[in-house]
Amino acid sequence: MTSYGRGLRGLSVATIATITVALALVFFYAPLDANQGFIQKIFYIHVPLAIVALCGFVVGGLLAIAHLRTGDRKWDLRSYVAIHMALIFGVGGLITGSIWAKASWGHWWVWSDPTLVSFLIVMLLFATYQPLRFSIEDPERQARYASVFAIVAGAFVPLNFIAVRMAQGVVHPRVLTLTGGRLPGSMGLTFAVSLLGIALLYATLWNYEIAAKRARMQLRRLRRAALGDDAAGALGRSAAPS
Amino acid sequence: MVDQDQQPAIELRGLTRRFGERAALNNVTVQVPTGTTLAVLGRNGAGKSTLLRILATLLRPHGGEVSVLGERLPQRAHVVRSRVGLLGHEPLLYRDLSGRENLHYHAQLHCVAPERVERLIEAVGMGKRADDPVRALSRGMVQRLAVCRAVLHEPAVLLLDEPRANLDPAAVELIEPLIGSGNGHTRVLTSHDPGAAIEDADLVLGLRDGKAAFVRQPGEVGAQQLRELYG
Amino acid sequence: MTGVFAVAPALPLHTAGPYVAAAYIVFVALILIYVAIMARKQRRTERELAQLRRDLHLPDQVRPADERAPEGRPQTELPQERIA
Amino acid sequence: MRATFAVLAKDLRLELRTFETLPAMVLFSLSTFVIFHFALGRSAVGGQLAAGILTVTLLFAALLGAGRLFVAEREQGGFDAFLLAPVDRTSLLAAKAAAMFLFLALLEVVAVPAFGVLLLGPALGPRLPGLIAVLALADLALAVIGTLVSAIAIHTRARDMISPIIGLPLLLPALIASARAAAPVFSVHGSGAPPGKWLLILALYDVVFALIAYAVFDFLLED
Repeated sequence: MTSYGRGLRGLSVATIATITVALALVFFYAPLDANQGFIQKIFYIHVPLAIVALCGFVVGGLLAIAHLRTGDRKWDLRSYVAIHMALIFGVGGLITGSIWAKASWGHWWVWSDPTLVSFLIVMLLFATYQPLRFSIEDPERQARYASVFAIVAGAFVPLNFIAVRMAQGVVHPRVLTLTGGRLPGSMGLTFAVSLLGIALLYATLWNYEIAAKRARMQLRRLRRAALGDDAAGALGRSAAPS
Repeated sequence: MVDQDQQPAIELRGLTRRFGERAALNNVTVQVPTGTTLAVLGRNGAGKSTLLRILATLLRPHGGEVSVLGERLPQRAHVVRSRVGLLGHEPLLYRDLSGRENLHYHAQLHCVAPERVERLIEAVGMGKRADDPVRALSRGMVQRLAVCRAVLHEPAVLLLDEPRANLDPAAVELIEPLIGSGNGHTRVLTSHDPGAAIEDADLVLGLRDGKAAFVRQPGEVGAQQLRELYG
Repeated sequence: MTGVFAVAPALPLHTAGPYVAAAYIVFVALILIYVAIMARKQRRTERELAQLRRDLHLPDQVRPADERAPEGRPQTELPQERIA
Repeated sequence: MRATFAVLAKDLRLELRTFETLPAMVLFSLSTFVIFHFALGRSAVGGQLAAGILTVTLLFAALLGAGRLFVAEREQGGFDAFLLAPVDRTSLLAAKAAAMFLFLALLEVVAVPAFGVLLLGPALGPRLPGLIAVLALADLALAVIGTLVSAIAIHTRARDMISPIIGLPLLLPALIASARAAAPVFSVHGSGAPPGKWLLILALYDVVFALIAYAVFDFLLED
């Protein structure tokens, strides 16, 4: 084996084990919610997905800072994959949140819920990340501009949440408050394990994606070295770092 | 400050610059002594303009060492910027402003006294048309204004990309004192016309696909070398 | 659990069940789609690797046993070994 | 500072020669008011609705103007000319944001009275001081984000599309804050002062993004 995806096996095993335990806890251990009943089980998948997605966006911004500081394009690749994976997790968070809203409140979408609304805004902003990259041909400029975007958008995440939360009443099921206490211990444990599972999944897929991208880049480089510039073929317009 | 008589004005060692995966300049090494002229020859896309843009601090080098007037690039770009003048394909003038307004704008950016703008406008024979918007001027007049812009801050190093393009002989005569070889500038020059460029030069660099094909004295550049470059 | 939970009554299991199932299915489906896309990219990488090997005239000996030759290309009759 | 003023003066002079940006922003705003009149089927609006219409119109007009902000620099070599000068690169950001702020202020000098005449139910006069406070902070946000987004978009192929799709979500918190702040000002039952909470958020937003723009702008110019 080459160095691609070093440590990926251990991470994968840990992820699968944690998610299995989390699912078992969700369905066989955590008590039924007194008010919401069975439907509250969505909480254990929806909230971790959303939290991990938001953290992924912010991490993408931090990695972008490293890229601009060092000028090393590997940081751009990492930032790109962080945001790319966060977008996928975010879509999961939005859909599961929408399902929960439908079950609890009878509507697929609820504007009065600031967390849902700010999450949508963040998703709308980060959804422009790929079109922006795609629209810049020179790979170096692409990397640089994408990093600038990632930093600005990463800082936008917390600010946006403050603004939207203040704009609306607090409606979101505040199962997990900062002060804690409201969540019964068994539910808290289940939620913590679920969050850990989703975070590990994010880390695994992030590593996997990086390994795959690096392998492809290496392949291109080999083609160039072995067969000359022309053999490598024209670099297709791409949103991904190359 | 390093003594410039000792040190070459421009020193490139293994200069490399890539655009994406393509190397526009590949391991170019050349030294240009102070006060002399380097002519850069090569086909379109050979890397001539890239070389000039790197020396003008508009592009960063990706590999090798570049120093201009003893200052390393890109680290000391802010120092180099005030001492080099670039005359490129684009005049770098706003079409909707007059020549005078354009030059005063550049004078402000470069901390140059406004009187110098007026002197230069007179020197290139643009006194009568200096208040017309640039878009109304002929290519030759625009080029004359662009020359003024390039030498506005009295740079020690001149980077000239086809300086005589679009100029009739009379206009060439006018700009010659500003950018010609007789006034002590260190110059890097490219030209469509290899013959004229070689005549003007103290040293000739031939570029082919971003690599230095040769660095020779003008007298040693014969038909065979030119065939190598353009053939 | 106060606030909205108070106004949103607990749904009976047979109503709530499909929603919960849907949410978890969305999660699984996203992962599966992701894996499918990655698998396709992986196949493309493998194909390009094989192409490079052919271009370099290397013996085709490190091909996974189960890989079929791309259409229109003759399959060489070399011993096939799995990647170590 | 010297360079900032030089670039700003140049930009204003260019605008004075071409009249490319400001008249377009004004016309766009007036047309939008007419469109809102027909789309909503209302001849007079007040309160939150009035605040929303005004802020949305200004937001779109700002994005329209931001799209033109760097066009002359790109098409006529202004970027290179600026980069060749031994000046601080963030002075370009400062100058462009200042130009954008001035354009917005001038736009509002025309558009706000027009809004008062065409759509606003309650009288505009007594509401002006509160409105000016809100608009000044909102303009700052529009100028900073507009400049930043425009600088990002100018080197992309689809720049006319990139700048609004990035700019709109990025400006949403500013829009929320300014619309909420302006709502009591336009209240039908006597004018209220803009709530300090929203002005504070707007100011916070201005400061944070001005600092971020200052930190990242260099990287948009470097080659």
